[in-house]
Amino acid sequence: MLHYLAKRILSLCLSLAIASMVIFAVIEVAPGDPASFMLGTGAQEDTVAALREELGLNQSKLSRYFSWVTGMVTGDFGTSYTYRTPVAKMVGDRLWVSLPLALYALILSTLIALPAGIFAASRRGKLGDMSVMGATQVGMAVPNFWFAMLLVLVFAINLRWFAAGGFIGWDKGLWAGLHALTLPAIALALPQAAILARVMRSALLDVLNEDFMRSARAKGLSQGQAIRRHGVRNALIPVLTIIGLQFSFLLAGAIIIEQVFYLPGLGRLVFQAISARDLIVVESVVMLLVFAVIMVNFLVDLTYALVDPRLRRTP
Amino acid sequence: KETVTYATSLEPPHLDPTAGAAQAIDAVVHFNIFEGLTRFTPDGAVVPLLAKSWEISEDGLTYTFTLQEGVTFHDGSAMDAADVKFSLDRARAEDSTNAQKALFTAISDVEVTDPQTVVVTLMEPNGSLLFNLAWGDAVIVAEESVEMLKTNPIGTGPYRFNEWIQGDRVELVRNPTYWGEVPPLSAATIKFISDPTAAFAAMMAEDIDAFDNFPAPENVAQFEADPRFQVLVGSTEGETILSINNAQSPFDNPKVREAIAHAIDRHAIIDGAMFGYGTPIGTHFAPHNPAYLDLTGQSDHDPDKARALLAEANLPDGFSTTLHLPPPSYARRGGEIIAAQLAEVGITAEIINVEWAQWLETVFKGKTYGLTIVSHTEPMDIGIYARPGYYFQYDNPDLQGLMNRLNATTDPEKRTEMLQMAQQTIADDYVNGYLFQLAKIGIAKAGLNGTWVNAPTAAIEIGALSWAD
Amino acid sequence: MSLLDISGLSLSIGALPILRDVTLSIAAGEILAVTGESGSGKSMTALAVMRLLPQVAKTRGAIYLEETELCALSEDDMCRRRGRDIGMVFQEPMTALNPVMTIGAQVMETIQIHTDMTRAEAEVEAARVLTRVGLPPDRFALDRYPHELSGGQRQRVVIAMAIALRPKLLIADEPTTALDVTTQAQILDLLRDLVRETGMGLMIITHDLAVVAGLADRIVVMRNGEVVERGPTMSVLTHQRHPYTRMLFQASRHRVTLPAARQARSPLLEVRHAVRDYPTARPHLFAKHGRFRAVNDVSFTLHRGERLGLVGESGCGKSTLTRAILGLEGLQGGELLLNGQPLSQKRSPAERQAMQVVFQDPFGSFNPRHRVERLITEPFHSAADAPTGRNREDMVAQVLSDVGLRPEDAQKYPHQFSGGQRQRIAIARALITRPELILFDEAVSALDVSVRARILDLIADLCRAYGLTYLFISHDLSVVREICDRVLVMQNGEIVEDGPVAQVFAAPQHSYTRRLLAAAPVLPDMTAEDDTAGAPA
Amino acid sequence: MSSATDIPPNQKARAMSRSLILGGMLAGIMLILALVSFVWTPFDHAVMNIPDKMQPPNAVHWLGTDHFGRDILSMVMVGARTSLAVACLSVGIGMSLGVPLGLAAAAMRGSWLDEMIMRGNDLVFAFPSLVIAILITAVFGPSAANAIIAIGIFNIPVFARVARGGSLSLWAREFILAARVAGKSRARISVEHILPNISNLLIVQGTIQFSLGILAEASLSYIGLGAQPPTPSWGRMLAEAQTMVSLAPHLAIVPGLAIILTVVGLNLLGDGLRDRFDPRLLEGRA
Ligand SMILES: Nc1ncnc2c1ncn2[C@@H]1O[C@H](COP(=O)(O)OP(=O)(O)OP(=O)(O)O)[C@@H](O)[C@H]1O
Ligand SMILES: Nc1ncnc2c1ncn2[C@@H]1O[C@H](COP(=O)(O)OP(=O)(O)OP(=O)(O)O)[C@@H](O)[C@H]1O
Ligand SMILES: [Mg+2]
Ligand SMILES: [Mg+2]
Repeated sequence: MLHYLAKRILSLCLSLAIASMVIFAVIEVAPGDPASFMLGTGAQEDTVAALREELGLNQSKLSRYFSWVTGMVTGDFGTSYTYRTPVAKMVGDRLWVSLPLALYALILSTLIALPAGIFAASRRGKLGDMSVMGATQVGMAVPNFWFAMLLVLVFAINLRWFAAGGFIGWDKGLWAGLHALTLPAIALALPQAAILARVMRSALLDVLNEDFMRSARAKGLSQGQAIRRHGVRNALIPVLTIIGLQFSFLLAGAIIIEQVFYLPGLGRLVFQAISARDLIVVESVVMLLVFAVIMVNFLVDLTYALVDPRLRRTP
Repeated sequence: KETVTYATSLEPPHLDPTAGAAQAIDAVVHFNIFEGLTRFTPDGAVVPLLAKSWEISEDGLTYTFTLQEGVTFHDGSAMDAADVKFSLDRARAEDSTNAQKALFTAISDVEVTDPQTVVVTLMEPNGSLLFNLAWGDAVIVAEESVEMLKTNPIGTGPYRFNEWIQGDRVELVRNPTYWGEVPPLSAATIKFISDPTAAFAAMMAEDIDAFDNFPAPENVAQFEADPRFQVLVGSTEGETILSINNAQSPFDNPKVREAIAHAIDRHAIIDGAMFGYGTPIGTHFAPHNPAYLDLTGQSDHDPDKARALLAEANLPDGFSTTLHLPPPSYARRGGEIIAAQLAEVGITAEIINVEWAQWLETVFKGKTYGLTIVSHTEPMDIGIYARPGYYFQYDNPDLQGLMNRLNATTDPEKRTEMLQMAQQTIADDYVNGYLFQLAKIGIAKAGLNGTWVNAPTAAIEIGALSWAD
Repeated sequence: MSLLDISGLSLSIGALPILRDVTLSIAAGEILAVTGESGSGKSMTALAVMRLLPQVAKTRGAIYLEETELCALSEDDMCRRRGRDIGMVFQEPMTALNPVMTIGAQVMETIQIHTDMTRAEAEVEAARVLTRVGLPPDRFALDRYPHELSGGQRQRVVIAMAIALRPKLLIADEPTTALDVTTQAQILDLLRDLVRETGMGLMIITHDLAVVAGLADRIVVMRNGEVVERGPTMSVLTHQRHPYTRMLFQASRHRVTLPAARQARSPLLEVRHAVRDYPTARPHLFAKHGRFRAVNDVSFTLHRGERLGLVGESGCGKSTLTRAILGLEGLQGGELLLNGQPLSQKRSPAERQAMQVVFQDPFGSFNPRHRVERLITEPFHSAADAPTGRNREDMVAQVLSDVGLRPEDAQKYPHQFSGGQRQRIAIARALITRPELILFDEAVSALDVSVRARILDLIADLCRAYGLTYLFISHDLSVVREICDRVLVMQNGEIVEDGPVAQVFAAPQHSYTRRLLAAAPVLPDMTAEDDTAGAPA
Repeated sequence: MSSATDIPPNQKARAMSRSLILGGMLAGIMLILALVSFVWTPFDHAVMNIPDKMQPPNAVHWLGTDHFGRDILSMVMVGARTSLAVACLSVGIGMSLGVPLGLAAAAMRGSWLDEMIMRGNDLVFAFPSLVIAILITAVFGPSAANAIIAIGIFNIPVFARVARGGSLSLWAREFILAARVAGKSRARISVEHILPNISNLLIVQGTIQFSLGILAEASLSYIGLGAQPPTPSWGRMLAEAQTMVSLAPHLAIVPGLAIILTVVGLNLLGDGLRDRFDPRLLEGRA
């Protein structure tokens, strides 16, 4: 196990190093100068030059790369060009929206998807299966921003159960915070739930064909009991993999939903930073997201061992 | 109700109006947190603010400002003449990062005679100094707090900075020790919603009380029909134009530019892109300004004439060019319509959608473009036509001379005459395609009084707001 | 009144009839063997008793367990009977257990579903049952997972699950097919003892007549979903009234007449001190890989014209050795010589053509997308003098008729053939280059007895026609005995015995060989007219 | 092998052909619309008629007009072209680069090449795809071509993984051993034996990526980074309709339905193909 961990961590560091180079390279070729963006159309050449100097944009690319990377390693993510606040603080603030939103959406999608998948699998080929599968087909096909738009129209504008967007902050209480994140979480969760339900169903169906399910039936378990006691846990590995992937997607991929609901999350931060050419923010946040994805996948790998004793063996 | 939630499209990058592009920062802080020596009224006039009064010398070179008494900054320190000198000197310094440094180039010296009096000396007479000092870039700041202004703005205004949730909102609270009349509302939240759909939803769901300049004109009819809301349509200082790269072939031929002017149907653009909101203009000047000349007839929609002009310019089959479009919907939608209209007379304009940063880089700085659409929102900015290096690359020594004389002129009537001459010149030269004056579409809940109808500057003046009950 | 009574059971899936009017019965304490070729409906009969048939299956007829008509029970009632009154053991011990549950929990589950024992009581009971099947908790803790046990041990757990509540009837569907001979013998002993102890009825399904002979009280022979013969074991074995039964017996006891070896005594293939290691996981990060020695210092010589057999139980390294000889994997030590010339890892086209192989799986040995012609000419790939055009067609036609197929078959796809025909195609592919040496890796293990007999005959015929030299690898002793002159016995990667077939089978020297021979079930000689056959004393 | 939960093959065949037919029909209709648009559309999709803007569906404009008075049916037809082309080409990029990589990794299983390819895959997977797609299109300018590249890049590891996974099990099969005994090189075996046998997997994955590509294009276009005007695309039509939903719902419903139906169609097609190509059926025995 220790050996496995060490090896994983080594390859993890290597991945991060390569990722940092790729990100830096892509961002460096982006046309657009943060200094002139900040000063707008009225600015004079010398003012822009002064600002470039102040931002350290005149140093060589290589030295900027190294100071960025060494900064990241020591936890100093640099200072945003446009906001002039430490990137770490900005990210910290945004994380308090994005992380709960991702978790909320993930929990919602899991709560919907797993029972739906199990239900469909145990009614394979029957009406119940077909309706669940039909619903998932539509769920996967609906563009999430379109769905979000619909949610706002119905629940915010017409029924006025929820705010149309924005985030009031956790200091107003847990309930108020969750309430504000409900519509975005639903919009995010729906397509994910559809995918997850399908994965759950097909994983279960694969398991249902296994001999040990027949053994379980031969012991006297009913079909439902057999699925619950023997099927679900064995089907969990592909499901866990997808949940891991989804979590990283939800963390980073919520840009559009954050846009629709004007939530101050990480995704929108990157999006704004890209259009403002706030390079350091883009670099650091993308790097962080990559780090998060790699870590989540790592954790998912570790949880496999909890689910499947065959992977628990120490060499 | 004692508070208000006001929304605006753009989030400021930071909160120091003296060190960054004006618009978004001004919207939040100008008149609320920071104040200048003079200020704009909602109808665009310039009136005293921190300067109680002033005297102008005969030759127009010396301005003596007398300051208000008892003014303190939010940190408790007193505002006096030394702060004024510091602020103006800082803005015009060599290493200044003030986005509108040009406003201060006329100043040769700032002197403190006593704590309540400042004398500003000019290099040459400048008729627009008082106007320039009303800009957000000219607000008075204190030396002690200047380092922190970007994140913790400290000014003299009726509201104090409370909190900034980046990406979402800025919160302001009433300044109990304000030197002037204490405003009615105790606190305000300024929210940033750039997405037009989100803006509509937020307004409809009554998450916000007012929207500064609503980004989706197509929704205005719905607000108008709804008794919960009031719609206040006014004008901004934004001349929306189809900028032409005058130095690039074939646009260096005035006939080609004239042809473009006749190919454009302003009404279709205002209708199609702005859903009717916007005033057609025929030159680079705001229609609400008394000096405005209506020259739209000079460039009316006439495709046949446009084709004839192209033929005269030896381009009977038209030509191809690029059309760079920045993000706002007036540009993106208007651009699509213009491309279609140009296609009708044989000009192929390839649409290139760009982010602002890219627009600044390639169009504004790099000048590698054919056509672009942009709204010039600085007030009274016809002077840009006298800058041959400006991105239109229009170089006309006559106009440059005229503008120099204008700057030295203080007599209002003479100024009007000269401004009209300038308007006529650029319209005759068809420097750019003049489309419309950008409307300001304010939406507010019924009962909210004091919102600005027009926008002589980008400020949202919270102090003027109150609720009817 | 017997324990289980099936009368007039018919079963169809869709329009397809699977079982036709099956009638059979089992008394308490009796062992009934159901036998027949693959696909004859043995498993379906068993599943019908368990009422675990595919949902689309339609049944007619009656199944009585003592007084109860099982077909009339509700699903809930049936659930209460399964595991308590009827237990079932399946073929694959590797997959019949839930991999994520401990063996203790799986045995306890049977107990807890049907009784109201507490956890602790159930645990004691599970431990008792596991001890009974030979897995005492002091050596096989209840919290072990299935993957920590060997195949035979897993099959014991499956049996423990099935007998935990002393069911009246135990159904075992091919319980030993996946196991090697020694393990098979142990499991069969266990089942026999259980029947004797508890007086339950046992229905054992198997296609192996030798297993039947040693175990069952009565036999039922099935074919195409029908019972074609039934009766006490001895009587069925001796009389073989139905032609199908007779055919089955003859196939099982088929004698191949192998032509005398044309011993040239010139070495064709020499294996000298061959060693093959597989790397295993590193014990810790900075340690070297561990290694697993699959082939350990193996040496032997194969002479031209000789037919050499290689036997040993699963996992002893037979296939590994084959792959090394074929040059598919390198050796870590030792060397290989062909005609006295060392064979390098990178084989020349001539060396490749000199050696061909026939694999076990008739379904997996062919690219399903290629026609037979293309498949069997593949060994010409690297040949410089590969025949073309007419010549090639003739050659394909010739080799197809050699293996008993028609020349027209060259244009068909593999899925258009039966398992036995496919194995013929595989042999054709191995023959086409006229190799000096053919390797058969379990070439007949996947085939039915009757098909197997015909393939063995084919090999003998080919020996007669072409004087083949081959290495025949199998875990089935009886096959090696028929088709080889000399045999090598392999255990844990080492050759433990080497000698002429007759000598090794008659007087095994090594204890492992003796164990193998003792465990292999044999079909007793029942028919008067055949006097050569018979078990060694 | 028979088990209590198996559906007999013929029943399964019927169930799958239903999704195959429905999916094929939906996807086919969209394809036909796209192809027909090359020769005929009811109106010129680019011609604006601002006085006639936002008309609901009527006898002249069957699906109504948009905010510039353009005919929506014509735009949807031409938009189908864009959406399908973007999705198709990005799948093409993913396949043409990913499949050789996956085949090579499987052929050299356990070697440094395999390790490198797989680590490279993980790395690409670790990048937040939407963010990077936005970055790419923002950097190189928004256009359909850049959207194709951005979406295509993230298809590469998907196909590499599928190709490698499918190949690995084949490499253990005896017919591959037989080919190796005949002396064929790994590259040749990959092309001759492996590729045809994983083509089913690739086709199934291809339809799935195709439908994901359509959604990705819609998302990119929604934030203005997909196809540029005047080229219509479903995503951009949706984006432009955003603020007008409550005024003229058909502006959002029509392109939204076009996306949903196409994606549902492709997914059904993928499901149907997957069942049809079920490896268990393919191997010849259940
Ligand atoms: N789920 C199923 N659907 C349709 N036909 C099936 C199914 N399962 C089995 N069959 C068919 O039923 C027949 C009998 O199968 P069964 O499994 O009982 O044979 P068997 O005698 O046990 O063979 P084997 O020795 O190979 O296990 C076969 O022809 C088989 O193809
Ligand atoms: N690629 C491999 N890596 C590690 N170990 C292996 C590998 N291939 C085989 N082995 C191990 O080598 C040993 C011999 O395997 P081999 O396949 O030669 O057995 P076999 O005698 O052919 O058995 P069977 O009769 O089941 O085919 C086994 O213990 C197996 O687990
Ligand atoms: Mg069977
Ligand atoms: Mg083997």
